[in-house]
Amino acid sequence: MSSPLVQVNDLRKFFNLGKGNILKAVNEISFDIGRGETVGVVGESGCGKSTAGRTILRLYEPTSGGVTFDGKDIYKLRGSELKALRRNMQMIFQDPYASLNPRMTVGDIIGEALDIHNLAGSRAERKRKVEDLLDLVNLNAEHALRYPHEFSGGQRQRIGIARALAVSPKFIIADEPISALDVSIQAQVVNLMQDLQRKMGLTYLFIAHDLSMVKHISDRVAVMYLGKIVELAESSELYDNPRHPYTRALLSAIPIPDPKVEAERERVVLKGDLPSPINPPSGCQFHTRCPIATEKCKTDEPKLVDVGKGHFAACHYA
Amino acid sequence: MKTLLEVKNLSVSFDVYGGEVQAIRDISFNVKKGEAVAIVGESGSGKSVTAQSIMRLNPSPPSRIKQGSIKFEDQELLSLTERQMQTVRGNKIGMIFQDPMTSLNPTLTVGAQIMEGLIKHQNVSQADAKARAIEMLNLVGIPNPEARIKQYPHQFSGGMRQRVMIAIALACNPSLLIADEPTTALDVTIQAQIMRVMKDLQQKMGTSIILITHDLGVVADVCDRVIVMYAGRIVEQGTKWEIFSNPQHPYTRGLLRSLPRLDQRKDEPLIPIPGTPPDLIKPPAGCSFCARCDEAMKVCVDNDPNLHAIKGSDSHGAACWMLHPYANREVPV
Amino acid sequence: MSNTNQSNTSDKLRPEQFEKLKRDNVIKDGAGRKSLTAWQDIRLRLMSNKLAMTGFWIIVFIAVAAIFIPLLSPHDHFTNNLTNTNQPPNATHWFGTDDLGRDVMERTWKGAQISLFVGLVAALIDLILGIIYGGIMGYYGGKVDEVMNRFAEILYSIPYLLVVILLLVVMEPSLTTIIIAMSITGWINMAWIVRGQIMQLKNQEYALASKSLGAGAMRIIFRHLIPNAMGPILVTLTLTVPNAIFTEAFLSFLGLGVQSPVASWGTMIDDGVKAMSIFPWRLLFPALFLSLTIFAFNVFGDGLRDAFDPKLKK
Amino acid sequence: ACSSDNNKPTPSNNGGTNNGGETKAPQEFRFTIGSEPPSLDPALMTDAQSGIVASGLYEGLTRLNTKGEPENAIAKEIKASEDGKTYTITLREDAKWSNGDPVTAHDFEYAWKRSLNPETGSEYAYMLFYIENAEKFNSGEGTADEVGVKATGDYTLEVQLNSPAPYFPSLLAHYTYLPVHEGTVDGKPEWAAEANTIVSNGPFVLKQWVHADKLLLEKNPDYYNKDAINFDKVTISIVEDESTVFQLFETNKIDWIGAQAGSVPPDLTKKMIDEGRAEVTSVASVYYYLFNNNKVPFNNAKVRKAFSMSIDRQSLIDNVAQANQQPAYGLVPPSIAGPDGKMFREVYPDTGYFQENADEAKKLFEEGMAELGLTAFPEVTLLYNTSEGHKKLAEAVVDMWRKSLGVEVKLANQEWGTFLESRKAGQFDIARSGWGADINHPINFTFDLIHPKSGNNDGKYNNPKVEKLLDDSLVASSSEESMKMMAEAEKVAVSEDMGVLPTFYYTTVTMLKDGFEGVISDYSGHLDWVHGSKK
Amino acid sequence: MLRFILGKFVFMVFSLFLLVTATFLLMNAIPGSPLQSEKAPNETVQKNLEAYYGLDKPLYVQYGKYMANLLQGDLGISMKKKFQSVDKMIANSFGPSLRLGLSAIVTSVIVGCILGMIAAMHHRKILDNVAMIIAVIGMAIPSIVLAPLLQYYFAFKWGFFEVAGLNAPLDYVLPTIALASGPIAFIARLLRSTMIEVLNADFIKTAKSKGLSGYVIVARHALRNSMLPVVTYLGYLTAGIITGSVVIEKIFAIPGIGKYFVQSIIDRDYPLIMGITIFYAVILMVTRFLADIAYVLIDPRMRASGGKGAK
Ligand SMILES: Nc1ncnc2c1ncn2[C@@H]1O[C@H](COP(=O)(O)OP(=O)(O)OP(=O)(O)O)[C@@H](O)[C@H]1O
Ligand SMILES: Nc1ncnc2c1ncn2[C@@H]1O[C@H](COP(=O)(O)OP(=O)(O)OP(=O)(O)O)[C@@H](O)[C@H]1O
Ligand SMILES: [Mg+2]
Ligand SMILES: [Mg+2]
Repeated sequence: MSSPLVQVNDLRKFFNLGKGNILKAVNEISFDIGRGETVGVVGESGCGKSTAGRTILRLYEPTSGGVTFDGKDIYKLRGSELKALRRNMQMIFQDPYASLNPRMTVGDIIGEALDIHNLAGSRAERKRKVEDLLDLVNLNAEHALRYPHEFSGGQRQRIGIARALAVSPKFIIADEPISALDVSIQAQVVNLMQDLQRKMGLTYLFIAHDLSMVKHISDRVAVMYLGKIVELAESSELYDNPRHPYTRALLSAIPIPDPKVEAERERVVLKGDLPSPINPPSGCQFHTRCPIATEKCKTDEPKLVDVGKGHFAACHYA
Repeated sequence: MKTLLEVKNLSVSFDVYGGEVQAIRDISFNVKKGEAVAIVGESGSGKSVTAQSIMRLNPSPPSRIKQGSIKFEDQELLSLTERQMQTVRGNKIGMIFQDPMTSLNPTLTVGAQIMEGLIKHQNVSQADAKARAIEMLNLVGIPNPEARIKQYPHQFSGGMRQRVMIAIALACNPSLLIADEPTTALDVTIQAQIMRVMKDLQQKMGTSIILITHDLGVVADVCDRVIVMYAGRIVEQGTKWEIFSNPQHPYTRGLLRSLPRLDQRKDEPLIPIPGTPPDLIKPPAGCSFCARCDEAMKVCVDNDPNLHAIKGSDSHGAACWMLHPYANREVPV
Repeated sequence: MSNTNQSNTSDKLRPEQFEKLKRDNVIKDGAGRKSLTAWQDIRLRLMSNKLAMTGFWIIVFIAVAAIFIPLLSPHDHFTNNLTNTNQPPNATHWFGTDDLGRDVMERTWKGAQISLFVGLVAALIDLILGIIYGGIMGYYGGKVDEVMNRFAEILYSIPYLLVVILLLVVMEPSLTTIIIAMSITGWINMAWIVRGQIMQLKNQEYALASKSLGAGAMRIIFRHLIPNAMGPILVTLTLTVPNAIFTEAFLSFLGLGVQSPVASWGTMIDDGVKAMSIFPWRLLFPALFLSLTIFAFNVFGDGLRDAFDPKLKK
Repeated sequence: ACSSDNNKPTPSNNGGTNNGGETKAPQEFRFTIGSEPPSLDPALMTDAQSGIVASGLYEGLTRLNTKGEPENAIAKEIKASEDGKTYTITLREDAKWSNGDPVTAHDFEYAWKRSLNPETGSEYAYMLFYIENAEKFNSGEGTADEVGVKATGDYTLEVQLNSPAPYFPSLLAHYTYLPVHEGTVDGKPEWAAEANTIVSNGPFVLKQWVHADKLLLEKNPDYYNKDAINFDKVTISIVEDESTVFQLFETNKIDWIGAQAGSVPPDLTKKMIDEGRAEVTSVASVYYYLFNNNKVPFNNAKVRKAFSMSIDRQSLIDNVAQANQQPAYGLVPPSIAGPDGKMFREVYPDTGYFQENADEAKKLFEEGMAELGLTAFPEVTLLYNTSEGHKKLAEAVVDMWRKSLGVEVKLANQEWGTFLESRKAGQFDIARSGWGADINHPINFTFDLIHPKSGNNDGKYNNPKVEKLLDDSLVASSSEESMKMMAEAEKVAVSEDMGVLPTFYYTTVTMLKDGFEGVISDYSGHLDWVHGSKK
Repeated sequence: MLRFILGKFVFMVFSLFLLVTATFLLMNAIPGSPLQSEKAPNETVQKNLEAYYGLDKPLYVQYGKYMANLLQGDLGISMKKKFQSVDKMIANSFGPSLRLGLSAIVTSVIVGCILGMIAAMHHRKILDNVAMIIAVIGMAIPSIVLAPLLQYYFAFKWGFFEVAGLNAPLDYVLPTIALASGPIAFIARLLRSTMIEVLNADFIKTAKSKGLSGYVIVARHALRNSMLPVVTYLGYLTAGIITGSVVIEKIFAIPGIGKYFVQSIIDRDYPLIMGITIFYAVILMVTRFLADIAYVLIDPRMRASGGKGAK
């Protein structure tokens, strides 16, 4: 593999909530994404996956740290350079209901990207391109004239994908793109994303909480917990050999569509909720929910270390 | 087991400018006492409309019940007045919605929201209602419920809000709980907690459940029976064993096939069902899955199949022409 | 499972129908449905709203009358006829005459021209200024918002009359002056409405999506946020038109407005109210048409807002 | 009426009057004024509202009777010297302040000097400038001691005038000449702003003053001439809106309506007069238009005359003003007193000054235009201060000019403050104006309006002949001679030059509830209610 | 919360300062002076007066003096209403305006909310139209027409009420109606539109699924959540209404502060103009501050953010 397409170095994104409350949504994360690679990110709601994604895309300004894209520090770009970057990096959003402007027709939503970057010479070309994109995501050309509210959640998400694809980006951050989709469509979309990746050499950062799908699509998977990466490994390695207790809990929570398996399965159901990222627990942040936590975990913060074969984990007992 | 709910030939349409959306078309099913029935199906297949029709919560206009009957505890719900219907809602049938973030009123305390149904239906005093609310929060596994009932929804996490929703739905000890994708918006770890809570409570209280989901994994864990919907129709129903081990409808089979398995290799592509569900403004004359079906026959184009009973089972049925004697075929397993 | 609940029976079927379909590619869904463009859609919904359409036709009627009646009338709005003052409505003067013997009908419609013009232009200016200012405040938030909002707040708390009288000195009384006077603080309300809406909407993912596509602030504000804030904006706007018509009357009264012998509805009402008990027609006609206009603008605006809102789609 | 007032347990003042033991229902008089009196301090009063209230609260040396003639009040005797420049005034000794102190000559001396003191900030101090060295003191150049007023005893006051002023006894009735109570006033400029701090000496005392709302007056039991006073209670409410005032009258909430104190709504005036319910009284005020004498085209006398002659004043009065005003062909209103106990206008009628005549006007207009070398009439604007009444008149006048001269005069109105400033600065072509009298004398109208040095000659009319006549009139040997010169000046200014355009002499329209008597409008149109009574 | 209040307070003082300065300059830029009168005053007298009121001094000296007095809470003495202190004039006239204003606000909130609620609950049905027509008619008849009409018919002709004044509770009826008709319509429409949206929210479905009746749902669940825009509007409306309406006060002869304001400008009564402007601004700021607090009370989510999101 040549030099990584995206490098994330010690990235932090804190939200100042006022009155001295700092929400550490993303806290010192570092990883690379190689060209054509898919890196999956999993973790519970609120652990900072979306924030990380958005900061990497520079939809948010970072608190500290850096992200390079193709060797360029994206936080230093201005004006037209930034606009050019936008064509290279795209996002598919999490919420199919909030990510489409309810006042715009589907055609305009998808066509907007074409307008911004002047990718369509004429109205007819724009229309054709929009229709092609709709086709790409298995929607009908006539849908271009409809409004988002006329679509089911799944259909809406595909519109969002079409919008991201409109500028033919190199790198796409897919923020839980399929969690709102039907299983039958999920497979279509995932296959579609994989096809596109092959055809266009796309690089993905694939955020999800559906571990089975993440595993399927990703080359490597990062597990996040409270703004930090707790485990990062090749996907099969991670699934076969999870080292962090949180990863183990996540894996065991996946429902399996087979009554026989389900009936026999031993589950690790975690107690409690995700702690608040405003005042995260001391030491290992996971110790409040960890089935194997010890006194040490309450005070000492484990580092993300290589436990062999490029498998990183942040646990004293990994 | 006694039948608790019997839905017969129900059709519901929405009148929109473009025409009539035939959201559910002529569906029939029943739910027995203490049973957990799952309704699975694609987005837009009519699951929520079905659920809301039972509660008569579909906004009207634009919705319209075209035909059918919904019998609940031998009472015809469709002929009740709105006022009578209010005594059923929340009291005999509880409901949980998909998005815990928006389904609680942000301006009322959680306690007030649990108590109001109790006060309305069970004629209990404020104090008793409060005690019951605390008890319910305890049951759904919210620690420190005495303090929590005074808090507002925004002070709760998503999983906890969904527990609160469960507490609200079950507060009056209803005989039927309709959960419309209760875990879709939640994390896997929380999802597991919520499903466990629901299962426990169902067993403790003997409540029947209609669980709407598109996650077949959840179904496998929790339910007794599964109803598969497609484009406003029921295409297959049966026990979860029958559905998972012996799916008869090409759609059901497709669904199961399209799921990634943990043991699947990365270069091994998923097998999706091609296409998308039909537009319900103009549903196809024949089998609605026909357009996406690999095994479609000429008959499927113009003729809508009946629910055919599957040999050897009185609970399993599928609406597919392949089960017709003329089709005369081997069922691929 | 035995309940065969679907009506068509298999009796009429023939075995040869159970032959496998051959097809090359998958048929797409949704074919054939006629979709409407955004404007067609809004128009359709608007047109189905009877009240709104009543309002619309009243506005059309008044606009047409304001244009044509002064052209066609045999009277003019300024010639006095001191021997024919305060005549009740009659065959020559359908709306009667005023205290200088002038034709009230002619003056009413001449006044309509002025009032409508002022109302529309002022509303337009408020809309434009309000959207720009409020849009920027709401979108950028933080310090920008702080400073701009403070400025608006301070401007808003300077008594209007003071500003107006100052203007009166600086500028010649005329329609332009009126419109400027009204616009000085008129836009603030609109700006606040817009700001509030934008603040709510700017964190919506569709705005972020547009940003990630490289859209600039203006595009996000005007293509995404403002259209979604259209409901409250329209409601405010429908209020601005009648408000402007009244402010015009008030300003004319202060001497900043249209000059006699031209009258606007406001000045005619002001005049007519005093004679209400004995010459009611002098109040009745301008007040009636003014009220009708305001009524019409309001119901039409409401209808428009409903039509703009896809969520309320029938 | 005797004080049968049960609120006031002052037994010492009971009885001893001609209708002693008889008890009557307390008499109440209620009326409205359009705005709150700005001040009830005689030194600071400037307006009609204050004057109307003050006339009940204070008693000066003289009081004007119903005919506008001065009658002794606190003064027992007023003696003028031979040269008419020294007045010796003897005061009555039974007058008391409302706090019980006697009213003495010192109070008058103190009050006048106080008004003149520049530190008092009295706007009407100039009303006292007839007194020797008064202006000097007021301008800060002289001292109080030099001012020609001195209490030579507790009850004698000696006044030195600059020049003989035969109307001095009338002046003494003006509110600037009212006395104040030194102990109350000294060092307390705010003494007259509240009811409970006012010490007065008039027929009534101020019981209550609810600012912006109403004033409650009660009969003063200590008033020296209380028998002549019939009202026990007077309620003056502040109501601005004319229709409201009218409705209050019609619903029996007030007893009187009139100008300066709420007036009959203009559109109702004609009806009320026709029905005989309203009374019309002439008023010493004139309504006129100023020509800008320095500006084309009104620097031409013929054009000015043409404009004046093309106005049909009677039609204006009948159809627009509608209050039986009198057409004005001169400047001095008919209610102003003239020589020999006659009215000024009786002796010097204005009817011959000029004739309205549209044809003549047209001719003059063309001649004037030719003289000016104009072919087209320039753009001309008539400026008036914002008011419904002025607007109506202006519209009508402009229409008359349009019809008879074929000229289009634009209208412009300005809010009062701005209007005054424009007018004073000469920024107008034609401007509305009105002028009322401070004292009952033609000097008010001649000197002020047409003397080139007058600060009120905003049209800058300037004719040396007029100037000389007016200057001479001030030092004329006799009052008759003086008035003659004034009449002459007026005639020149109007008849020859048409320096200003008179339209009509004001009237006031009043309505009074049945049963009231002695409630009248004085020569200047102000309400005089003090001696009124109710049957 | 304390910091929030403190911050607001600092801003209030700052903007008051700007406002005072701006008003001072604007006021002095207007032609005419408090000493003007139709009769050209004698020159001597004119000079005395200018000296007396300090108007002969340069503007910055006047300004400095005014500010110095203001800091000591002294608004000065009216130049037209001689020796009435401005604070007292404001205090006295605020009473009637406040009472009438509050009555109008309460009326408009109650009636406006009821109409809006009815309309929203029956969206697109007959009652919606009826409620909206009532509301819009209220707005379509301007108060300069409505107030005299009410006065003429209800007080003068039929004698149900007094023509003028505010002496008995009944006297409030007509001016309140005249003052409230516009706000009623506005609130009704505002509430209707937000409530229609709120009624589509998920938590309303939850409430329905509990079996609550339509009215309970609206009253308990929808109303509060729809009130925020109304509260914002009230923040501004209140200041406007309780500081008096020129027209209504004039017609019903109410000794309120609204009348003073116009008169003070026409009179160029500098201290009074300043005093009323400051007063108005303070009231405006206070009502807006109260609206912010009301926000927090209505929407508990605001509590966490200390009212930050409140407009
Ligand atoms: N704009 C913001 N201002 C303040 N806090 C924010 C903001 N955006 C996100 N957060 C907080 O940052 C944390 C991380 O949020 P983020 O959306 O990145 O989580 P996530 O992992 O994407 O969760 P989900 O699975 O629900 O999408 C959360 O606690 C969230 O409340
Ligand atoms: N209010 C409505 N107006 C118009 N059409 C509606 C309305 N509600 C539902 N529909 C239509 O009815 C059909 C069935 O919708 P339903 O919500 O039951 O789907 P679902 O199975 O619950 O899907 P999902 O998994 O996305 O929740 C869809 O085609 C939808 O477009
Ligand atoms: Mg996220
Ligand atoms: Mg659904």
